[in-house]
Amino acid sequence: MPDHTKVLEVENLTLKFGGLTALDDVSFHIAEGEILGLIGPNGAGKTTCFNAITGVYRPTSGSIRFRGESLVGKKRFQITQAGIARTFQNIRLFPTMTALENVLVGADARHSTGIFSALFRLPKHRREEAEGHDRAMELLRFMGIQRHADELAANLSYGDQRRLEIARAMATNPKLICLDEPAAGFNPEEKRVLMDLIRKVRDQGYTVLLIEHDMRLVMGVTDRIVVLEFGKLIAEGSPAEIRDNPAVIAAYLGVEEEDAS
Amino acid sequence: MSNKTSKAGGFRARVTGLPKPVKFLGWIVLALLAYALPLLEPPFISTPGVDFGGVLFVVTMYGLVALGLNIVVGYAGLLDLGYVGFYAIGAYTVAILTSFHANWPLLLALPVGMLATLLGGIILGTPTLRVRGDYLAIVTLGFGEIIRLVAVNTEWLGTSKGISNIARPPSLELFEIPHLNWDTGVPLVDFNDSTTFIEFGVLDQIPYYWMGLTVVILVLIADKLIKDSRVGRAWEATREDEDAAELMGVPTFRFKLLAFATGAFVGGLAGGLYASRQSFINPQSFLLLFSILFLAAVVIGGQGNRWGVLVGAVLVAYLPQRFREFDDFRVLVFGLALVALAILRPEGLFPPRRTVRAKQLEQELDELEGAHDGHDGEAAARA
Amino acid sequence: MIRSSKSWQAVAVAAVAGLVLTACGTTEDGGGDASGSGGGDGAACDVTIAFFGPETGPAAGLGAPIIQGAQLALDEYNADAECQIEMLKFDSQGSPDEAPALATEAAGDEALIGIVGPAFSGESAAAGPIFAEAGLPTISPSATNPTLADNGWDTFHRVLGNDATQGPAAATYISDTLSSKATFVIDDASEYGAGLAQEVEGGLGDVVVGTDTIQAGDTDFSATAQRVTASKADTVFFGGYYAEATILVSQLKDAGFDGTFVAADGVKDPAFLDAGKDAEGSVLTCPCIPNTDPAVAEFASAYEEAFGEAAGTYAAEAYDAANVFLDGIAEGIDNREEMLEFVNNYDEAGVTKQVSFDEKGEPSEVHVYSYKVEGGEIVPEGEIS
Amino acid sequence: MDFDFFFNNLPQLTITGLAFGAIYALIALGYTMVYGVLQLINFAHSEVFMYGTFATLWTVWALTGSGGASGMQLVGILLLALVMSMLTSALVALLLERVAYRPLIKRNAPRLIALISAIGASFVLAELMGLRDRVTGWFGLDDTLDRYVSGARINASMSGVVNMPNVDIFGIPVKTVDLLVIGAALLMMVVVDQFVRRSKLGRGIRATAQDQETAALMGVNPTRTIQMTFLIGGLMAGVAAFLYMLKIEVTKFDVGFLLGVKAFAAAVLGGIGNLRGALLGGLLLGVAENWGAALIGTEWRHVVAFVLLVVILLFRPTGLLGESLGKARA
Repeated sequence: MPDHTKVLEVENLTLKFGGLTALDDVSFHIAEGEILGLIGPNGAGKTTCFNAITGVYRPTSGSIRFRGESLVGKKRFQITQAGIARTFQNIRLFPTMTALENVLVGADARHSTGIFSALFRLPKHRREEAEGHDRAMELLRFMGIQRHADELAANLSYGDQRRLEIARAMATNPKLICLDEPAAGFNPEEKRVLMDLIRKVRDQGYTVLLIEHDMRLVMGVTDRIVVLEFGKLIAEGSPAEIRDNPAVIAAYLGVEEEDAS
Repeated sequence: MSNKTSKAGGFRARVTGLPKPVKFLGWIVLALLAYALPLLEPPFISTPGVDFGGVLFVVTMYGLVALGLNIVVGYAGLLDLGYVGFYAIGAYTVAILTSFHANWPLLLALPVGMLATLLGGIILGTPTLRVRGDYLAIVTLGFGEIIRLVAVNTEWLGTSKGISNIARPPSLELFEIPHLNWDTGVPLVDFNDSTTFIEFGVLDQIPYYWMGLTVVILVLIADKLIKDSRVGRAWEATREDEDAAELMGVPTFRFKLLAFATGAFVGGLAGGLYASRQSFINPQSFLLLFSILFLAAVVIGGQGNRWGVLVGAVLVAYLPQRFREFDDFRVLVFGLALVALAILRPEGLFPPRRTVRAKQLEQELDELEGAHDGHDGEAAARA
Repeated sequence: MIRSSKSWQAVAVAAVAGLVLTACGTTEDGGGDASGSGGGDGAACDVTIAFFGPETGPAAGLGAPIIQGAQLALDEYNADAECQIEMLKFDSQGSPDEAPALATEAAGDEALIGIVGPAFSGESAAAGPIFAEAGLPTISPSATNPTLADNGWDTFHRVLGNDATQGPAAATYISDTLSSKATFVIDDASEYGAGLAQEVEGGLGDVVVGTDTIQAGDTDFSATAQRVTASKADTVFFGGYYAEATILVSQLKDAGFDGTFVAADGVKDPAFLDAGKDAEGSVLTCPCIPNTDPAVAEFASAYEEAFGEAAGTYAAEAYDAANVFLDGIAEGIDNREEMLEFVNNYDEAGVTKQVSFDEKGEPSEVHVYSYKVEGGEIVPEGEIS
Repeated sequence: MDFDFFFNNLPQLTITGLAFGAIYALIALGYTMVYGVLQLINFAHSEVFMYGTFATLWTVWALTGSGGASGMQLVGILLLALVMSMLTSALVALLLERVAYRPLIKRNAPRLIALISAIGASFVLAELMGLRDRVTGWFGLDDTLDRYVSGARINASMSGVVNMPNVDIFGIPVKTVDLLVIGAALLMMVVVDQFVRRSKLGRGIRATAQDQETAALMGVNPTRTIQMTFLIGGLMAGVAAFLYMLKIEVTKFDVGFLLGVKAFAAAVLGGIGNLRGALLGGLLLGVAENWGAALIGTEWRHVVAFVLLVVILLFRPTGLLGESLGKARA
């Protein structure tokens, strides 16, 4: 069961692009060890919220604190090194690198080998290289794609690419891992497997923030859910509470129709 | 086409399958052959009408420059059209320190020249690497021109008159090595024509070539060591997807700057060595055209593949000298060759192995998809 | 283990091959004293001279008249010689980058005993040490950087006055003949142009009301022209080549400059007349004898007949330079040592001047003449003294 | 720093700067449009311009004869020269697209190799012009065409054909040719801008620039659109070439190189892919160069231009007016 230290606190987060308000005074938190679902219809601002957390966008106002430290104004790689990793809605692997190398890039976030260590093969380089390699292989095994370690990322199947993205994110050794629609394009069976996997990720001690479209998946796997609509937070609570929330139902009814079209 | 590649792959597999000591020995023999090349003066390969050793030296300089530029363009994916500027900084620092304003020995001036170039790379890179993609091309192009124009118009840098009497490397005259003579059709050892090992004189260019080749080999090894490490991975990741790399904890700006500075460093080294052999430099040696030739060497050979870019450098520096009989038509033929090559081998002559693999797979997929005859639009959109 | 023994075999094979190669024999030959003078009336045979300079590339325009001038001398020699002499071409594209490898090749060719060139000062500086080491005499028809003669290369000669001799003469002309009160000095940042402009500036002193530097290859000189008109100069001196001079003089006239445009031998080329009436009245100084002299007139018409165009810049100098070597060959000289001595002691009338060299390789006497553009022609005025 | 001279002559310096800047702008248009649609630096565009200058020159030479021309006859000759220049440049641009780019685009080649192809094509085009005496010699035409092909590697001039007087505007003497150049360039820019904005083909170009795949799905023929882009760029380079010859009167086989570099810089300065940016960038670059040359000496002119470019890119990383031919940014 999750204890109640807050890993991430988002307070009064507002983000404006020109005249458009993408996020309007959003506040929520993620507790250590939980799986938090972030849901909402298309254009509700879920990915924008993700981008604000990971430093892609700078908030117009409001604060984002990670383990008590403000993230606003930090560079993106610093946020990653601080312990937040993410995947992408549209897969963004390094296509001409092998699966193993992709994961190694993630593991490198924890390393500090520079040009001199590499050039003279100093002990630091050797140690980090071995360590990174072991960790990367372990993650590939965990994701069940170790067979493809030496294959180019571009050559992996769609599902394996999604899994590889998660492995790469985990390799940065984060406290909080943000998954942006990891099940997009999956069939029900694959989704079920993924659900188990996400739980396993949490069981390894990671905290998970999950953006997902598929209600069933979200309801099944999350501990708590935050619902956004038009950049505003409209509901927050356990899956059961959210399921019965009239505002959420109203928001989603419109969307289900749209999705069907 | 696919037959050929698989054959090449088979050959490669056989070579890589050899045990380590054999491979090592193979490399040694290859290196020895390379060192002996100007002594052997093999017909068809040696250059009539121009000194073979001198040409080979220039070839090694192009090789060095190509390796340096490959770090910037091939590994980190930064389009640099002003690389000659770094070459110039290295050459001018050495020229100033050994002849124009001071009397340092070359071996002291050369590292200073390389450091100056490194600094130049950082100073140029810090503001400009924030600018993306093709903007970088024009900014670096401008930088290269600025360096040259400053040299042309500054009294302290010798203006167009240039700087002469630049120090040569220290000699160590150990023994004489005779050349081969092919005049009669059979190779004969010619004791009248010999090279002193290792005298950096005026009339014999071969020791300079040996020096250049040695430096190329050292840089090759360093290149491999750096590429197969966190640094190389960070460069590649940045090239493939800068945003994703940044979000995976790669300080992309820092690594781009590192690539830029490392490339500059190697360029400065080449410039310094070049100035020393030349013993005279003026701004004419640093025209924009050279930046373009350097880039051509990298792209023709297959950017990202250190052996490929070496081959590119050899082609760009050697072919125009070998075929001097084309005279007036040399540039024209070179231009035609560039276009033809671009069309026939768009990935370069020797693309990195993984690009080949990715391409093959793509082709297979296309064949599987069959009927879908990808229209122009789609192709161009991805280009 | 089996593999490694194989690799040892490979080494052994290589070693044996090496031995075989060595055993093939050597090329100890009799040395160079065998050939001697085989041609009739004492002229040397089996020797060559060479042109060293831009045959192709961006500077080819300046190289062509030099090649043709030397070729004309050669053709005239060959017309009544028993042994035909050949002229090699070392195409440096005018670039100092190409010079060392070419010069080394030239140095290695024992039959080559004289070089017309190098054409530019930059390539001269890069190739000079190699020629000096090889004892291969050179006579440049066009390199004007004064410092070239100070390197102590005994093989270096040039057949035209350096900037230090041409500049003062141009200054004298501007102050004495034109009585200029206000002269504006422009140069093209080339070593030739900048060196010349510097000398002219020094010679004129206070009369200089302004200076500016353009870049060779540029075509828009509006700001420079504006400066000239604003300075109210009555004379403009331009140190540079005809390519820029043609455009510059037009833009000066368009901007309202109505004084005299003065330039030096780099502009004394038929192509300068392209500027049409804007070039009218321009004065060109040149250390070359006017074609009112019969020998010069003969050269001019022979050149035009051979190449279908009027002799361009430095064609006559190249003709003179080639003739020095050809005279030596006619006397039976077939090696570099004697040729060098011959060149050092040479003293004959050429078409540009009385050709002889001082101990540094500079022409011993330089007379500078002035020419004026009149009626679409470059007309000689007389010697500047 | 020569402030006295600079401030006393500011109006003239500005006008001459604008005139050369207008030529940059017209050439920049070709770079910017091709870049907008293909994300490709069309390195050989400078040669498209160079062929235009020769078309102008040869037309004028052929029609004026030895006596020169004047009045309406001269105007007619010049108009014909303009048309010839535009046609020639457009033809070269289309040829370039067909030979050097289309095969690459078809094969989905990496972008850098397209740049190499462009560089190669640029060498070939420039050298063909620089060796025209030899090339025509193969066909035995060099004597017949002597006037046009001799001196292939040196300047060719049409000096003295067109003499336009200076006019006084508020007491400042201004060259009419400069006014003509600026006026014509502005007019052409407006025409192209309106064409791209309003015509069906223009919409196709914009759509392709934004999203080639979608545009293709919507029935825009990408090959034709790309051709169209090269065509417009070529036509404008032809106009630029004609105006350049009116102003400078002299051309050479390698005249395109430096102008091309500057024009590309101008395109980037204004925001590459942006038509109005090309105009603004060109004019700004022309004026800045001239001012810089007047203030600190003509030898620093190109340095001023490149420093300005770097400084502006530092503060506005996508150029003054931002990139994108299709306005909206992804």
